[in-house]
Amino acid sequence: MSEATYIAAIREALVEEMERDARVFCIGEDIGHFGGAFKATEGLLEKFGRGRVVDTPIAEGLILGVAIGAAVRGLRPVAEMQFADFVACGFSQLAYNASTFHYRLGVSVPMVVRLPSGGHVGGGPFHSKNPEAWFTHTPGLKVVAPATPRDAKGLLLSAIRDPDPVIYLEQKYLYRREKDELEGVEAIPFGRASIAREGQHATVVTYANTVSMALAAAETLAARGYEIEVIDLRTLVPWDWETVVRSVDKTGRVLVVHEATRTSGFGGEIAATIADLAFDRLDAPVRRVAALDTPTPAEKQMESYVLPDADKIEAALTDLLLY
Amino acid sequence: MSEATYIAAIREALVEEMERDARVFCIGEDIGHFGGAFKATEGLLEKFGRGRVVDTPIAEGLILGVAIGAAVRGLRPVAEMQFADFVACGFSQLAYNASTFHYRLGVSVPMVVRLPSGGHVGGGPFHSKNPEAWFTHTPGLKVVAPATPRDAKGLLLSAIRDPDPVIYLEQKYLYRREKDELEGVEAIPFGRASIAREGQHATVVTYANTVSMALAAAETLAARGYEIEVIDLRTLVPWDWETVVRSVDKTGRVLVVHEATRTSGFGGEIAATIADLAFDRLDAPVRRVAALDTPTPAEKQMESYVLPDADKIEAALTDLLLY
Amino acid sequence: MITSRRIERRVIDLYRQGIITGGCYTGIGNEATSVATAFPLAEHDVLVPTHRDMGSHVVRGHTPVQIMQQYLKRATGQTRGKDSSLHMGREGSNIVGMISHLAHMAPVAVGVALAERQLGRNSCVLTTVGDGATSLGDFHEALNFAAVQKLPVLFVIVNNQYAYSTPVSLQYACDKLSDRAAGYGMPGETVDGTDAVEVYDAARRAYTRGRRGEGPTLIESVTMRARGHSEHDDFKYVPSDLLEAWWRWDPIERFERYLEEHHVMTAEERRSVGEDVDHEIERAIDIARADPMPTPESGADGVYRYWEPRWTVPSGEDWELEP
Amino acid sequence: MITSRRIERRVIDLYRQGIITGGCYTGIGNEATSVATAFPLAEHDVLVPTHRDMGSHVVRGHTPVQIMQQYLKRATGQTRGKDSSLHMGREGSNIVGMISHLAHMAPVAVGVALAERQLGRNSCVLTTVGDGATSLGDFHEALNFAAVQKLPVLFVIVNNQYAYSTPVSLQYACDKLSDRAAGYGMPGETVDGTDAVEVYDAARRAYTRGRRGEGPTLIESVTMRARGHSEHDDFKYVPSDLLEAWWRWDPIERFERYLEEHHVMTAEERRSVGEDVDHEIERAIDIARADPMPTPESGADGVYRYWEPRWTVPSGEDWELEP
Ligand SMILES: Cc1ncc(C[n+]2csc(CCOP(=O)(O)OP(=O)(O)O)c2C)c(N)n1
Ligand SMILES: Cc1ncc(C[n+]2csc(CCOP(=O)(O)OP(=O)(O)O)c2C)c(N)n1
Ligand SMILES: [Mg+2]
Ligand SMILES: [Mg+2]
Repeated sequence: MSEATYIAAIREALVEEMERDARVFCIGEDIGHFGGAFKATEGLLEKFGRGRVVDTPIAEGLILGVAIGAAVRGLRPVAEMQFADFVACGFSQLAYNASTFHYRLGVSVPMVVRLPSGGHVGGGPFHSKNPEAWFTHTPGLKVVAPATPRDAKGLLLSAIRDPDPVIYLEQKYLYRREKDELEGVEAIPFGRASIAREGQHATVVTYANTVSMALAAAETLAARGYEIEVIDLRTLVPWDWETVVRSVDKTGRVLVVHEATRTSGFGGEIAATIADLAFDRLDAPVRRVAALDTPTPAEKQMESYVLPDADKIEAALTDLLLY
Repeated sequence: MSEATYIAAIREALVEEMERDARVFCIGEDIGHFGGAFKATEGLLEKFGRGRVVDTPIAEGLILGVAIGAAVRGLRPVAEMQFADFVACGFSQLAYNASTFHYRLGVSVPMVVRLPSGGHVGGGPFHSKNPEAWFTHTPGLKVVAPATPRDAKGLLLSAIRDPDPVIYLEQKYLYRREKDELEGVEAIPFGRASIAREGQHATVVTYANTVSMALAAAETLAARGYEIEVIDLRTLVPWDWETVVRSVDKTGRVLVVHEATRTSGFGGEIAATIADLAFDRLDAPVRRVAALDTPTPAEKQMESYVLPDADKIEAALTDLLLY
Repeated sequence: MITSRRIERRVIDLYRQGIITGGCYTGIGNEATSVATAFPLAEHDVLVPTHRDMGSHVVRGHTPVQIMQQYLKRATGQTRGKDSSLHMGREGSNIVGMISHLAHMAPVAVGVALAERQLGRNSCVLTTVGDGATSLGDFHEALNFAAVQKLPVLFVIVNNQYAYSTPVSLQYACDKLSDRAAGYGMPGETVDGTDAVEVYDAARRAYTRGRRGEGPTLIESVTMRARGHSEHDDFKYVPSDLLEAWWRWDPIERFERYLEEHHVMTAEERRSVGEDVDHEIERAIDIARADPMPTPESGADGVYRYWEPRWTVPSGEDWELEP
Repeated sequence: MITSRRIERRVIDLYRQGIITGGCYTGIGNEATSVATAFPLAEHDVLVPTHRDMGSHVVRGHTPVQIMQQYLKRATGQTRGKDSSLHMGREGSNIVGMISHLAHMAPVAVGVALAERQLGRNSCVLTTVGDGATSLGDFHEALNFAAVQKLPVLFVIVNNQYAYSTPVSLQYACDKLSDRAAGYGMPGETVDGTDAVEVYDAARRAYTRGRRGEGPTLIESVTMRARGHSEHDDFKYVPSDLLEAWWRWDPIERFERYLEEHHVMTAEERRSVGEDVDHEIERAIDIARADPMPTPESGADGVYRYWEPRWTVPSGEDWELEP
């Protein structure tokens, strides 16, 4: 049995769902013969034909609008943005059209928007976005953010099957970093965090890119005698507050980590919620580690300075443990 | 000396700045002869001519892009969106172009985007948005949200003079509700909250529409012997955390209130920050009152159910005071 | 046409009486276009209308009762008070409900056509925009992609001389808006939008082409917006002689003359039809007014098609961890 | 042209050696258009270029040293490592720096022209997009408004047959992209983009019209992208005979033949110019390589033109309330 990368897992989920359900199709820029900028759709055109792998002109608002139109007619479009950054060009279709359809008219909009997100790849200010907070603040959208190849596959299966519009944040940084055995991966229900590492001294709540960084920090701290629990939320709307509160019951200390910029990021929501729900159980303030409030600089060392990493997580945890 | 409404205060600030500084001009849909959907620019075309009151086709991305172009050439555009909701159509120009210009190239982008925001006016899902969290999460933009006619004028003066792009959230609900004496209103520096009411039992941190609701709730609670401090942040990026922390020093209890939907709203940022910075000074969890996580329904009673109001603030404060 | 006109006359009455609230846009002056473009659609064809298309709603089977339930924001209305006016189109119908953001339904219409083709149905799609909405990029993106994909979409531009207060001279600089068709590689035609027969013929040609696989068509239908943008608007900006001149081209009177001249219907027969229609409308108003209003709480319903209760994050006092 | 070509050849070398990182887009094949459209610009005219416009950057005075400092992400580069490649254009220059989001500079160019007019300068503006970027709504919005306002903007479409992997047949369905001009009410022309003289003449005509107040012009310049989208791209999707055929139309060779035939420059003179250029480029590379890298910390600088330290919200352990 072979292991697969994160991007291969995405492709595998697409293929399986397209084989299983004739309503599923892909739409985006350069996704046909070329297989997409990151090769997520490689070979799909040959396999499924032009009707189900639809190459579009460069127009993100169009792609999203077309996906909405197809979804309300009963198809299950999976739209690819070439980079998450470009979803900003079609923002209104998600923020007002896809997200309100069911609310207004009871019409289901089963679409998925795949967003190659995140930094640590030298992408600079226009190819590094972590846009989750734009969508977590938009009722009517669901938002998922897998951190491992297995979750990438399992969450994409569920996203495609979900009757609501799902924003699927995939991490360019993770595309080819690690491999998982994908055998037996099923659709992963939304709203269930996974405990990536157990511990009793402090809890890290995170998702996507920063999960592996948090695990690395936990590893280092383990050598110093601290057991850190790392919770990978996996889905942000809905998010699994229960698992987090349970963990805080045990640890009394929480660090929230994400790669998106700090101010008004989704970490604020998590931290505010936990600080409220677990007020009596906290031995220290809920802290956050996130990117500095800047665009993402292109030069690698500047980028590292601005983005979170294992060292910064470790430092923040150390502070927290000594509080 | 006459009193002026919130919308008149906006108009007055525009006129004064346009008279003072020939670089200032207005751009938007229906802002010329018609004077704008809400009449903020009434009479300006006649006064300043077509060169400085620029009616555009319906294209929000265009308006914002043109404003950016004019701003980098040294003018000071004030762009009007007909409703805040439609800024979503030009989101990428703000999220990526205006906000990164100075960071990338050291080029100043002195523009203001006026966003008629908010609910309680029966506007339904497409004319009721409180979009601040889209922008507070975008480094490079400043965000202001006046709650009174005086602040509407003073903050618009500063916004126009500011060398950075400023998102100016104005509240439709407040346009014609209350009047202030505008005599002597000067530019209000960003990052300075105003204490709308002093008190020692609990602090409400809020801005825009919900300031008057919080004051009403405070009034009711005063009759029951509780003195509530109401802090009107006035500007969100930057925001005046110091004034809030100082207040918490005194009260030990904080309620964060805004009209935008709750999840991932700017209230999460405020609550998370206060719960961290004031951890030792809090006698109760930092709570939030915000809109339910839904689009804004059109029918009035449904809208009232979904949005915050004085009663809901009072109920949450009561909970908090008894905690 | 007559149903459309008479419903809208009553809508205006009800608006003036404060029984209908919110924006009140009518298609008075536009009936020939709205009705005659929808008339040749087959049952399985799909309508993606805009805010002045009462005519096509009626043609496609929305009854006066349904329309009044919607306008009166009754619990029995299609959007159950969540949205208003012509934002109609429930699941399973061949009408896709619009959002307010102009031109945003154009890409959706293209998506519908794409889906219909994929589903093996040879359906045509009719979608309309105003002269103002042509300025939005979304419209451009939709036309272009429909042409590339040779999809059977009829794009109708209702050029009624104004977009809110903005005359066409500030909206675009070409001679005819159908001049844009060549730039997309599709046929374009400008028709007299007050002449139902001319519009009908043009629309039928477009559908025939579409069904033959020859792709989309652009029709500019020239008419006049006979009233203000919304009923609150006194439309002083429209020169009165222009308006007067226009009334001589009232599409309904023209069509009545046509019917008479061609001996299709006598004045007597028309009177009797008119009476039936009026009767039906009054009945519809009575039914709708007797229908219950939606409950306030229902404002929070239906944001998602699928949502588990445990996914909702608790706020405030009362919550327990599930066992 | 020769400077542009030779710089880019060296950029490719440096990219292959890993000295230049990130996306590596070149304008090889596009020199005639980029140079000849910029050549007739007056000093005070403004250039709003795109990602393959090395040619116009050079014409407008960006030196090889500046270019190499930028590409090598040096502290001395225009964006100081924050952004990369041709995203150049500092304050005070008559070049406006681009963002990656395609077509987003088109409305900005229109805004520049509007500002120049308002400032009483009779400046023309040159802006370019690719065939792919024409599909974005932003381009449409910009053309339309420039025409309405009769602004002296030259819009150049560099039709180089591909947008990333997407051939023009999937991008649009019209014959010539200049066919779109009529739909905006502006003149349009398709020129041979490999013939510098033809391009130059067309551009000059456009500027003359612009200066006379006759408004914008659309030029489609047909050429070929001689390399992959970015240097990592093997462009297998381009049929090899197409590429080979194209090299016979290399704009530089054509122009050299022209110079020779018209006795402007002998082969000998060209060789000597070429040597000077090469020498200058090598010197520039040496200078840039010797220049310091930006400090990591500078990645957080300059997000705003004006920001007070007290506005920054503290995070983590160390903070004190100001007295
Ligand atoms: C994106 C967007 N911007 C602005 C508006 C506000 N608005 C609603 S209708 C309208 C005028 C539309 O004019 P037109 O397209 O000509 O249609 P008409 O009302 O004349 O039929 C405007 C500006 C909107 N709904 N959407
Ligand atoms: C809005 C947006 N979508 C997608 C991209 C990714 N992208 C960068 S260049 C490019 C192709 C551009 O093609 P074209 O406009 O023809 O210019 P060319 O590169 O061929 O000169 C794409 C798709 C982008 N930069 N911006
Ligand atoms: Mg109109
Ligand atoms: Mg190209």
